Order: sequence, then structure tokens, then C-alpha cells
Amino acid sequence: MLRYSLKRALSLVLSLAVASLVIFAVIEVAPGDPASFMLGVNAQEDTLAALRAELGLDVSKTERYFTWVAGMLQGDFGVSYTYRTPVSKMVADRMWVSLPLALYALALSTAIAFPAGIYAASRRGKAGDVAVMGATQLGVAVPNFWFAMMLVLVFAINLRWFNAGGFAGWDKGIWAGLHSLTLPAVALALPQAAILARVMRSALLDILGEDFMRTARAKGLTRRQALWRHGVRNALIPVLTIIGLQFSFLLAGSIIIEQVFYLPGLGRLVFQSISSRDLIVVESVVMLLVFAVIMVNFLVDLAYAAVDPRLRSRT
Amino acid sequence: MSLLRIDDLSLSIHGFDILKGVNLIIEPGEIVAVTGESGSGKSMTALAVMQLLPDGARTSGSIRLDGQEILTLPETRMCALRGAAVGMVFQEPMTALNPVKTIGDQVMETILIHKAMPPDQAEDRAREVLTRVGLPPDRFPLSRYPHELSGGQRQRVVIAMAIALRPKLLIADEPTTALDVTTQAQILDLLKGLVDEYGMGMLMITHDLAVVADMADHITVMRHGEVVEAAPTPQLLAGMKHPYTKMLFAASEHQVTLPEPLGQEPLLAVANVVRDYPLPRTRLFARPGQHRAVDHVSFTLHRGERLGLVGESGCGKSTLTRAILGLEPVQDGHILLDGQPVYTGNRPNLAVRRRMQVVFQDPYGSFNPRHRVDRLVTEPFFLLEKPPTGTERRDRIAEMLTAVGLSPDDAGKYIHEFSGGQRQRIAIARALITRPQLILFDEAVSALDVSVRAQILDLLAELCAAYDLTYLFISHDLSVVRTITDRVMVMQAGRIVEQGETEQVFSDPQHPYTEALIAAAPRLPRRRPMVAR
Amino acid sequence: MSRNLILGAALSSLVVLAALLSFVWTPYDHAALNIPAKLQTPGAQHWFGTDHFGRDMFSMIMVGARTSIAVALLAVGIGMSLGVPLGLTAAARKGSWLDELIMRGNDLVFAFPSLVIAILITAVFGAGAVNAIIAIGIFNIPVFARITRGAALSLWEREFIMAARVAGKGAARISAEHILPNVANLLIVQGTIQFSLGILAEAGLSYVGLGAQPPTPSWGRMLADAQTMVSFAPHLALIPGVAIILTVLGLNLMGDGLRDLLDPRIRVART
Amino acid sequence: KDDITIAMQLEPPHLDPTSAAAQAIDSVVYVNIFEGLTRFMGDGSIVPALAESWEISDDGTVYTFNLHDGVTFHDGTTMDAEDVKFSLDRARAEDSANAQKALFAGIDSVDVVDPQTVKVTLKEPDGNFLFNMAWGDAVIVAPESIENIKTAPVGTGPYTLGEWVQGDKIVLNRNPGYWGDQPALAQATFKFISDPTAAFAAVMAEDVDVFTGFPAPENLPQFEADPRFQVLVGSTEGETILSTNNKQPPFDNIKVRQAMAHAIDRQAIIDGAMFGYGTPIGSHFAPHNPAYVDLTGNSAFDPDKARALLAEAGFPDGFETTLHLPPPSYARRGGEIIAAQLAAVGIKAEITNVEWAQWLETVFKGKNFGLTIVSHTEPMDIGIYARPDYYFQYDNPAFQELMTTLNSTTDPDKRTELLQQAQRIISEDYVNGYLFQLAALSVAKAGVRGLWANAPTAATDLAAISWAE
Ligand SMILES: Nc1ncnc2c1ncn2[C@@H]1O[C@H](COP(=O)(O)OP(=O)(O)OP(=O)(O)O)[C@@H](O)[C@H]1O
Ligand SMILES: Nc1ncnc2c1ncn2[C@@H]1O[C@H](COP(=O)(O)OP(=O)(O)OP(=O)(O)O)[C@@H](O)[C@H]1O
Ligand SMILES: [Mg+2]
Ligand SMILES: [Mg+2]
Ligand code: NI
Repeated sequence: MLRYSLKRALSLVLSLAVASLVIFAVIEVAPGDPASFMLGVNAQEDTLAALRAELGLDVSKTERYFTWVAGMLQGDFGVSYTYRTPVSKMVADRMWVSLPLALYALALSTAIAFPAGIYAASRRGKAGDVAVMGATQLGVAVPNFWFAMMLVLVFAINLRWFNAGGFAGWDKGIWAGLHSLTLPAVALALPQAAILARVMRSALLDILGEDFMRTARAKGLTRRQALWRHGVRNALIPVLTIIGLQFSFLLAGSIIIEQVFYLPGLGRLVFQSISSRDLIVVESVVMLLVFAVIMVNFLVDLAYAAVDPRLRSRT
Repeated sequence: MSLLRIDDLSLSIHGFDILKGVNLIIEPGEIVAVTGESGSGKSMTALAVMQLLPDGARTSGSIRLDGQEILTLPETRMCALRGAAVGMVFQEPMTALNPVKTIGDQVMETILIHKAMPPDQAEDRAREVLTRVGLPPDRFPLSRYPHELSGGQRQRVVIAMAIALRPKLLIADEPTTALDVTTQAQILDLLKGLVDEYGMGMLMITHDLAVVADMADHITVMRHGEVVEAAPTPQLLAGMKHPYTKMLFAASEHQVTLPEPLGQEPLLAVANVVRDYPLPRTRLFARPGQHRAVDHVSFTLHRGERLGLVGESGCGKSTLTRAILGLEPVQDGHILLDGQPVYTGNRPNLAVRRRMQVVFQDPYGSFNPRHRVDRLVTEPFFLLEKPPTGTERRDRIAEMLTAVGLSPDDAGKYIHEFSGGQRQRIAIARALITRPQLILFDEAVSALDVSVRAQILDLLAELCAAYDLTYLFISHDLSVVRTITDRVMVMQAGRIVEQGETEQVFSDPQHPYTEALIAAAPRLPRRRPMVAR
Repeated sequence: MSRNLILGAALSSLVVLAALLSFVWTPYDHAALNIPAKLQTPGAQHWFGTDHFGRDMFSMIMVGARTSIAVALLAVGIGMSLGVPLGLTAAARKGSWLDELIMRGNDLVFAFPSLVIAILITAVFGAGAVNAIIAIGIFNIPVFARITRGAALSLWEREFIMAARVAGKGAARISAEHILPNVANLLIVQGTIQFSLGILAEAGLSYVGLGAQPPTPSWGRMLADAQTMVSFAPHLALIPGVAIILTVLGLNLMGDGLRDLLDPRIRVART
Repeated sequence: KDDITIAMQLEPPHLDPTSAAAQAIDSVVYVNIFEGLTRFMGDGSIVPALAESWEISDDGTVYTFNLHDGVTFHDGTTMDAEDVKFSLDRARAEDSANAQKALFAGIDSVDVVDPQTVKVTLKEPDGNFLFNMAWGDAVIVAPESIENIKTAPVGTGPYTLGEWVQGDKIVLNRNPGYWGDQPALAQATFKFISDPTAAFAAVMAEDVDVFTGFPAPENLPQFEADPRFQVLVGSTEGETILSTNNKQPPFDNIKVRQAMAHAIDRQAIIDGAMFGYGTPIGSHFAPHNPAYVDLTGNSAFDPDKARALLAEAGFPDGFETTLHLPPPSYARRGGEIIAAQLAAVGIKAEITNVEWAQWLETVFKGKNFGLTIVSHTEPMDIGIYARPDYYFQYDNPAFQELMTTLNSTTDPDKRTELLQQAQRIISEDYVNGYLFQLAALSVAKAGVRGLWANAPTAATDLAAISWAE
């Protein structure tokens, strides 16, 4: 396990190093100058130069890269050009929206997908299976932003059960916070649930064909008991992979949903920062996201080991 | 009242008739063996008793367990019977256990699911049965996972699960087919002992007639879903009535006559060959360990000689084959074909490889399913400097297909249009088409039914006469090696422990390992000369 | 042939036909503005109504199908043409540094937040269909590389590959001759899935304004344009939404059907 | 009810109006947190603010401001002449980061006469000086609190910063120590909703009380029909124009520019892009300005004439060019319509959607464009036509001279005449395509009173707002 962890850590560091180079390179070639964006059309050249110097944009790119990386190594992600606040603080604030939203959506999606997938697998080929699979086909096909639009139309504008968007803030209580995250979480979760349910079903069907399921039945377990006791846990391995991927996606990929529901999350921060050329924010946030994804993958690997003892003894 | 009584059992799956009017009776304490070739319906019969048939199965007739009709029993009642009154052991110990649960849990589950006793007692019982099957908890704690056990040990766990509640009937479907001969002998002993001790009835399914003859009180022979013959073992062995039964027994002790080997000119010289595989590192900066799959192997194969290689699974037979073929480098020693190395520098020596060919075990995996037979058979032409083309190529294909007993017209077919035996013929045709000086057979007949195996062995003998073959024949099946080779080598854990004239070695083994191997191999009793023939 | 396949193929070919037909015929000029006739509901004159500039929605949907299909197809093309060779190479050199490099590279691409990178790409190179194709295509590469490698690895264990090696064939030739044809089914099925995901991705990018530029119609942009008008002209959002859903649905059903038809055992990644 | 939630599209990057161009900053802080010597009123007039009164020397170069008594900053420090001097000197300093540095370019010196009096000497007379001092970029700040002004703004206004949840909202609280009348509202929350759909939904769902600068004109009829809401339609200082690169062939040919002007159907653009909101303009001048002349006749919609002019200019089959469109919907939608209208006379304009940063880089700074659409929202900005290096690169010495004369003229009638002359010159030179004056669109709950209908500058004058009983 130690060797394995060390190897993982090494490849993590390497990946992050490469990622930082890629991110920096891509972002620095983007046309647009943060200073002139901030000062607008009537800005004078000397004003711009003064601001550039203030922002630290007047040194060479190589120097900037190393300053940035060195800063990150010490936990300093730099200061936003436009907001003039430390990136780490901005990210921390946004995390309080993005992370709960991602977890909420993930919880919803698993809560829907697991029963649906298990149900469909246990009725393979029967009407229940066909219905669930039809629904998931539809769920996979629906673009989540379109679905979000429809949710707002129905539940916020017509029925007025939920706010059309915005985030109430956790200081108003957990319930208010969750309430304002519900529609976005549903919009994010349903398409994901459809995918997850399909994976769950096909993983279970694979397991159902395994010899040990027959062994279990030969012991006297009913179909249902065999499915729950021996099937589900074995099916978790492919399902965990998908959950890991989905979580990474939810953390960073909900830009459009955050836009539709005007949530102050990470995705929108990146989106805004790209358009205002707040390069340092973009770089640091993308870096953090890459880090998060790699960490999630690592956690998924650990989860595999928890589920599957065969992976535990791999030294 | 019989323990199990199957009357006129018929079974169809999605409209295909699988079983037709099967009858079978098992008395307590009796072992009934069902045998027959692959696909004859042995497993389906067993599954019908368990009522674990695949979807779409329809049954008619009657199965009575202790007088109780099973076919009409509701599923919940059936669940109560499974595991408690009937236990079952399956063929593949590697996959029959849930990989994510400990063996203790899995054995205890049988007990707990039937609420036979409270959990703490169940644990004691699990320990007890595991000890009984030869896995004492001090050496094999209940917290072990299946992957931490060998194949034979896993099969013991499966058996422990099946007998935990002392069922009246134990069904074993090919319980030892996946195991080594020595392990097989141990498991068979264990099963026999359990039957004696608990007074269970046992339905034993196997295609290995030697096992059948050895174990069973009663033998039932099946073919195409029908019982062709059933009788107490001694009777059946003494006088087989049905021609299929006779054919089956004849085939399984089939002997071929090889032509006399040619002169003593050395062809392949293997000297002190060592093949190491790196083990995964245990610590980051430690040197990786080595697994020595082939350990200082030396032998010489003469032109025109048929050499055998036997040994248990994992002893390094296939690894040696790959080294001889020059597919992998060796760490020490050298392999020369006609005085030339098969592997020079970092690449295989194509000029040498041209003169060797190989036939693999799996008739289903040996061919690219997307190519036609002509292309499959001519693949070795790639090695030639001037591969034949046009009519010459066609003639060669036709000649080879005819030689292996197929028709030249088969050249245009795809591989899925052939049976397992036919495929193995095609594999031989492919190996012969470049007229190699040496052919390696790696378990070339192990996956075939006895009757088909007999045909292939005949074919080999014919080809020996026609083409003066020189080959190395690798198998774990001693009886096959005995008839198809002139000389034999016995391999254990990467080493050749004994080699000599085949008959000599088999009749008078020198090395204890050879002795154990031969002793463990089940043998058909020497039958009296068949009067009926 | 399964029901899935028939239904999926029917839906997909309907979309493809509409796209092809749009080259020669549309009921109206899709780009012709007619502001006085804006926001008409579906009717006899305009089957799908008109948009906020009075353009004929039916014509726009037809031409938009062209955009969606072209972008998604080319993105899948990029993914396949780079991913498959990479996967084959990695499998052929299993365990070597090259395999490690390719697989780590794959993981890295997977680790990047795809939408953010797509936005960055368009920020760098400008919005447009070509850059949308590149952005989507890049993230298709690891998908194909990974699935090809996985399938190829198990094929390399098969005895017919061993037979080919005995016949003296090199890794490149074996990959081309034996591995590739045997992973083709898998690639076709995965290709269908990626194609449908490409349609969704194109819609998403166009929705945030990063896909094909006007006047080229695109379903995603039609949705974005319609967004503020759902409350009084819902058909503007419903029609392109349903077009996307049906296309993706059709492709997915076809993918499932093809899988059942070609090889029920193969597994495809679906994320 | 004494609190209000006001939504707008853009969030301020920070809260210092004196070091960024972002209008969103002014929309939150102008006359709420920060005040200047003078200020804009909702009708566009300039009135005294921190300066109670002022005297102007006869030659028009010395302004003596008398400051209000007892004004304190939010941190309790007093506001006096030293602060005024500090603010103005800071804005015009060498290393100043002021986005509108030109406003202060005419100042020669700022002198403290006594704590309540400050004297500003100009290099030459400037009729616009009091107007300039009303801009958000000229508010008075204190040296004590300048360090953290971007995140902790300390001004003299009737509201103080309560809380800022970045990406979401800013809360302002009533300043009990305010020197003027106490405003009606105790608390105001600014919410930032950039997505137009979300904007509509938020108003419809009554999540917000007011939406200023409502981004989706197409939704206004629904609000108008709904008794829960009121819609305010006013005008902004934004002249929306089809900017043309006058130096780039073929646009260096006046015939080509004239042809384009006649190819464009303004009403279709207003109807199609703005759903009817907006006033057609024929020159770069706001229609609500007293000096405005209607010159739309110069460029009436006449495609035939456009084709004829193109042929005359040597482009009978038209030509190809680029059309860069920044994010606002007037540009994106207007651009699609204009591209179609130009196509009708043979001009193929290839649309490129750009973000603001890109627009600034390639179009504004790089001047690498053919056409672009943009709304010039600075008040009274016809002077940009006198800058030959300005991105549309109009270089007309006669016009430049006219502007110099205008700047040194203080007589109102004379100024009007000069301004009208200026409007005519650029209209007849077809410098740019003049489309429409951007409308100021706001939606509010029916009970909200005192909102500015017009937007003479970016501002939300909270002190003027109250709830009806
Ligand atoms: N799930 C199934 N669906 C349809 N047909 C099946 C199924 N399983 C088995 N069969 C068919 O039933 C017949 C009998 O199969 P069975 O497994 O009983 O053979 P067997 O005698 O056990 O052979 P082997 O020695 O290979 O195990 C075969 O023809 C097989 O093709
Ligand atoms: N590529 C490899 N890497 C590491 N170890 C290997 C590799 N191939 C084989 N081995 C190990 O080498 C030993 C010999 O394997 P080999 O396949 O030669 O056995 P075998 O005698 O052919 O067995 P079987 O009868 O099961 O085919 C085994 O312990 C196996 O685990
Ligand atoms: Mg069987
Ligand atoms: Mg082997
Ligand atoms: Ni014979």
C-alpha cells in the first residue's frame, strides 16, 4: 500500500506540474489584457502601464510562471486582478456553494439511480426494466441547461415553489441554503442519474451472470437476497468510477447551470474571470480543479480497495 | 423411498429441447455419476434439481426429493430446500466465490440464511466444516478472502458452504475439472469421505470417465439430452450395451501407434535455460524480486522425435514454449535450432523461427474471427522470403486442408462455422503449411471432448507417418502424452525433474514427483477384452 | 435487429436526411429576416413558427442539424483518429514507458475540466465551429485511447495474436491486421455514443455562445436566443430542445442496438 | 418596509470608482457610498453635492468651492479641503490608475484655502468642468482609508458598505451619521444576475424588487401587463453605433460608408434587437440633449440607393468584411440583423462574437476590424471624433478645430450651435453607422417610488427611492 501511495503521489506531482505548464501556456496566449479590460476605453497609456506594474504583469512570462508556481507551493494562489482579493479566499467562498451543490446533486443522482438501476436489473426484460431504461435514455439525451430552463419555468415562475435562482446563503440556515440549491441540483442530477442508473443496471446484469451468484442461490438465497448481498457490492466498482467522474464534472462542469440559476459558484467564477481576463484566478482555479479531480480519482481508488479486497493486498 | 428420483424429465429453453425424458435415481449414501460429452445436458439436469435453470426454461416430468415434488414447489419453499437439503458444488472454484466477502462470511451465510442457528454458533459451525474440508482456522482464518487461496483451497470452501447444513443430497458439477491431478485426487477423496461420513447422496457430474469409474456407485451416460445408458458401475464397466457408451470409453483410452522415430540427429538444443519474471516491487526502492518460471532447463530434441512435456499447471510449460519460439528473451542459457540461436540480440531470429510452428490449446481463441480460413491458414507464409501466390498458394491450402481431414472448399469459410475439433484441425493445418522442422503442441487436445480428442490424436499419428513430424507435445494429461510421444520430460516448478523413454518413465518413475503425478491420475480400470466387439 | 436499433436508426436517419435535404431545399431561406413576422406560433405557413427575427424555425432546425452533425462527427473523427492509434500503441507496448506516458497523458486530459478548457480554447482562438470541434475533439481522444487500449490488451492475450507473433509479425502489423478489426465493433458503438455526446456538447458550447457563429444556425444558439422568450414564445425553446433530445436519443438507441447486434458483451463508457 | 433588493446584470469587480472603468462600480457606490463636489440628478442636471456652492473667476479658469459643513467619512474622520485636494491630485497623478484621467487633464493646481474652501485652477477655461466633477471617477476619498478602498470603501454618502458576498450580492446600510437628510430605506441589497433568463425569472418570482438595466427587452411587455410590476423606460447616454474602421479600405471611401448607412434599416434593428425600445439617431448625440438635431434623414433606409452608391464607389458586387460583436444583446442581435441587411446590398460581413477583453484588444486597441457594434455610454462624448487615433480612426482637421473651439467656449448658445455643427459634420461624413440611443430599461415592483427612469450616468440613487404606502 505504501509503495502504491508513493507511486500515486509521484504521478500526482508530475501531473500537476504538467498541468500547471499547460494551463499557464494556454491562458497566457489568450488575447486580451486585464489592465485595459479594467480601465476601459478612455484609459490612457500611462495609467495602463501603472496598473500593469501594480498587478505584476510587467515582468516576463517565465518569471510570472515561476512566481505563480512558487506561490502555490506555499499555499498562496495570488491576488485577483479585478477583485483585488486573494484568490484563495474567493475560491473558499465559492466552494461553499459549489461543493454543497455538487454533493447535493450527487446524493440526488445516486438516490435515484441506485434503486432505479437495481430495480431494472432485477426485472431484466420485463415491463419495469423497459420503462426505467426508456426513462434513462431520455434522461441521457436531455441537455441539462434546457432541463434547467424548463424547471425554472415550471417551478419558479409558474408554481413559485422555489426561487428562480440565487443562493440564500448558509447563514440563513441549512434549510434555506438547501432550498435554494434544490432546482440546480435537480437539473444537474437527473441526467447524471440516468447515466448512473444505466451503469448500475449493466454492472448488476454482469454480476448476475457470475458463478458466485449461482453459488449464492444454491445456498438458498432468494433472487432478491442474492442481488442485494452479493450483487450490489460487486457492481459498485464500475459504479464508483462513474460517480468519481461525475463528481469531478459537477465540481467544475456546472458553469452553465450556475449561470442559469445565478449561483455564486466556482464555475461562474472561472467563466467571469476568463471574460475579464483575470488570468491569475483562472490559472489558480483550473489548477485547483485539476488537483481536485486527481484527488477524487485517488479517493475513488481507495474506495475500490474498500469495496474489493483483491485490490487491498496489492502492495 | 429414494433420496432423489427424476422421472421423465424434459426441459426446453426458449423452445429448444435440451433434455428429453431423463430418468435418474439416487439413494442415500450413494454416488451417482452423470457423464457424457460436452453439451449433453449434464449441468442442466443438475440445475433442474436445484431449480436454478436459466430464464425461459420449461420443464415437464417429475423430480422428487425425499418424496417431495420439486418442479411444482413454490420459489420460497425451494429457497428453504437449497443449501439446507441440497447442496451444490460448481466447476470453477476461481469464480464460484464472491470475491468481496470473506470465506467465513460465505460459509456462515448458508447457515444464517436458513436461520439454522444463532450467529455465534454459526461461526463455530463454519470453523468446524472448514476444518473438515481441510482448512483449519488456525491456518486459514475465517477472515481470509477467496483471492488469498489457491484453486484447490477455494474448491474446499465451496464444498464447505455446500455441506455446512449437512444436506441430504450433494450435487457436484465437474468439481475437479479445473484442478491439477494431484489436487483433483485430494478433492475426490474429500467428497467420498463426506458421503460416507454424512450418509449423503451425491450427484456427481463429470466428463472424465476415469473419475467416474473410480468414484461412482452408479453411472448414467447422457447424450444429446437423453440418458443412453444407466447401470451400477461394475456392471456398466463389464458390459456396455449402448454403442455410444462403448465409443466413449474406447475413446478415452484411445491409443495410437506412432511410426518409428528417425535417426538421432539433434535438432533443438536447449541448454541451461532460465526465464525470470520480475515480481512487483514490495518497497519503492527495493530491487524487484524475481519469479523463476523456467529454471535451468536443458534437453535435446532429435530430428523425427516426438517429445512430451508434462507437469502441473503453472510449472512453466508454456513459458518454455514461448522461449523456444523466440517470442521472449531468456535470462540465461541458450536455445539453438539446428545450431542457430532462436533469439539474437534483442530480436527473434526470423530465419530460425521460420522452421518452427505451434498449436495452441484453445480452439476458440486461436483464430482471428474476422478472417477466412485461407487467410488464417496461410498466416505463417509471412515468415517466408517468397511466399507462394496464386495457384501455388491455393494448392498448398487445399493440400493442407485435405491432410487434416477437411475439404479444400472450407478455405472460404469463417472460423465460427467450425466445431472445436475442426478448428483444432485447422490449427494443425496452419502449423504445417510452411513445412516446419519442429512443431510445438501446447495442450493442443486438452480442451476437446474425448471422442474428438481421439480423432485428433489419430490425425497426428497419420501426419507423423506422412510428414515425418518432429514435435514437442505439452500436456498435463498423462494418458495422452503416454501414447503420442517417444520420450517424455517431467517438469516441476520450472525444473525438469525426470526425462526418459516414455514407457520407461511411466512404468518405472524414478523421481518422487513423477510417482505422485502418476499415482494421482485417475485411471480406467483395465477392462476385460471386449467380448462384444 | 432489436427494437432499439430500428427506432434509433429511424430517428437518426431522419435527422441526417433533414440535414442533407437542407442543402438543396428548405421551406424558407433560413437566414432571411422578416422582423414584422417575428415570433409566430407554429402553423400552416411556418410549420415550426418563426423566431424573434421572423426567420422560419423549420428551415433553421434543418440547417442546424447540419451544424450539429458536422461538429459532432468531426469531433468524433479527431478523437478516433488520434485516440485509437494511441490506444493501440499503448496496448502493444504494455507496461513500457510509452504505455505509461500515453495513459498518464490520458488521465491528465481527463483531469482537466472540459467545459472550462473549451471556453479557454475559444477565448484564445475565438468562438467558432472549428474551435468547438477542436475543443470537443480533444476530450474524445482519451475516451477512445482508453477503450481501445482496454480491448486491445485483452486481445493481446488471445492465442491468435500469439499465432501471429509466431508467424513473425511485428506489433504494428498485428495491431493493424488483428487488433483493429476486432475492436472495430466496440469503436463503432462507442463512436455512436461519443457522437451523441458531441451533439450535446456542441449545444452546450453554442448555448454559451462559443459554437458556430451566426448566421449559421445552431440548435444550441437557438436555445440560447429563445431563453428569454420561453415565457411568451415557448415553441422557440421547445423545438430545438426536442430536436436535440430526439437526435441524441436516436443515436443512443442506435448505439445500444448496434452493441446488441455486433457483440452483446462489449462495454462502452458512457459519461 | 424599509429595505429593498435591487438587481443588476454586472457585479462590480471592486468598489473603487476612481480606479476602474466598470460601470457596475458606479451603479452601486455612486452617491450612495461616495459623493463628489457636484453630482448628477436623474434628469441629467448637475447640482451641488459636497460643494455647497462655488464661484467661477471671470476668465473661467479658477473655481473656488465652498464645502459643506460637518461632513464626515464613514470611519468618522471629517471631510475637508485637504481630502478634496488629495482626491483630485491622486486622480491626475503620474501613476494614477484613474480610468477617466482626461477629466482632470485640464486642472493646473488644487489649493486648500481653508478647511471648508478649496480652489481649483484650470490651465484654460473648460465649460465642462462642473460636469466633469460630477463623474463617479471624481468622487472625494480620504487618504486615511485609501489603502483598502477597493474592498472596504469609505465615503461620505448616505450608505455604508454592509456585506459583500462576491459573485452574489452587496448589502448597503443606512449611514446614521450622514450630513444630509436621512434616506427612507434602511438597507439595500444589490444582487447580480447576469443571465437574462435568470433576470426575468428573478423578477417574475419576485426574488428582487427592482431590476435596473434589465437585459431582456423582449420580456418587458409581460411586466407591463402585470399589475405587480412597473416598467420604466428612459434613455441612457449610450449612442449605439455601427463603428466603422475609417482607415481600412474600402471604408476609407465615403461613398462606401454612405452606402452602408442607407443599407441599414434602423427601425428593424430597434424592433428586432430591442423589441421596439430605443430612439433612432442620425449622429453621435443623445436625443434628450437640448442641442440635439435630428439627422436621421441623412441616412434613410434605401437599399437601392445603397447599391447605386456601392457601384459608384467601385463595388458593384459588394465586398467582404468583418463584424465584431461584443457580448451585450444589442450588439449580438443588432449584428445579426445588420449582417443580413448589409448582405441584401451585397456586403458580406462575417460575424465574430468577441468578449469585451478581446474587443478591447483587437478592435479598440489593435484597430484590427472592419465593423463593430458598440454603445458609447459616456455622456457628451462627441469629442472622441476629434481623436484621429480613436479606434474608428476618423481624422478630420476641421472637426478637431471645432472641438477645440467648443472646449474653450462657455456661452451656452454658442456651445449649442457648435455642437449642432459637430453633429452635422460627422453625420454627413457617415463616419459610423448611427443606429439608436440605448434605452434605459428598468423593472420594479409597483410600489417602488423614486427610481431614475433615465440613466445620465451609471448610478442607483438609493436616497431617492422609497416604498409607496
Ligand atoms: N442459458 C442457456 N440458454 C439456452 N441454452 C442453454 C443455456 N445453457 C445451456 N444451454 C444449452 O443446453 C444444452 C446442455 O447444456 P449443459 O450445460 O447441460 O451441458 P453439459 O453436459 O453440462 O456440458 P459441459 O460438459 O460442457 O458442461 C447445451 O446444448 C447448451 O447449449
Ligand atoms: N508474463 C508473465 N509475467 C509474470 N509471470 C508469468 C508470466 N507468464 C507466466 N508467468 C508465471 O510463470 C509460471 C509458469 O507459467 P506457465 O504459463 O508457463 O505455466 P504452464 O505450465 O503453462 O501452466 P498451465 O498448465 O496452467 O498452462 C506461472 O507461475 C506464471 O504465473
Ligand atoms: Mg456442464
Ligand atoms: Mg500453459
Ligand atoms: Ni482410433
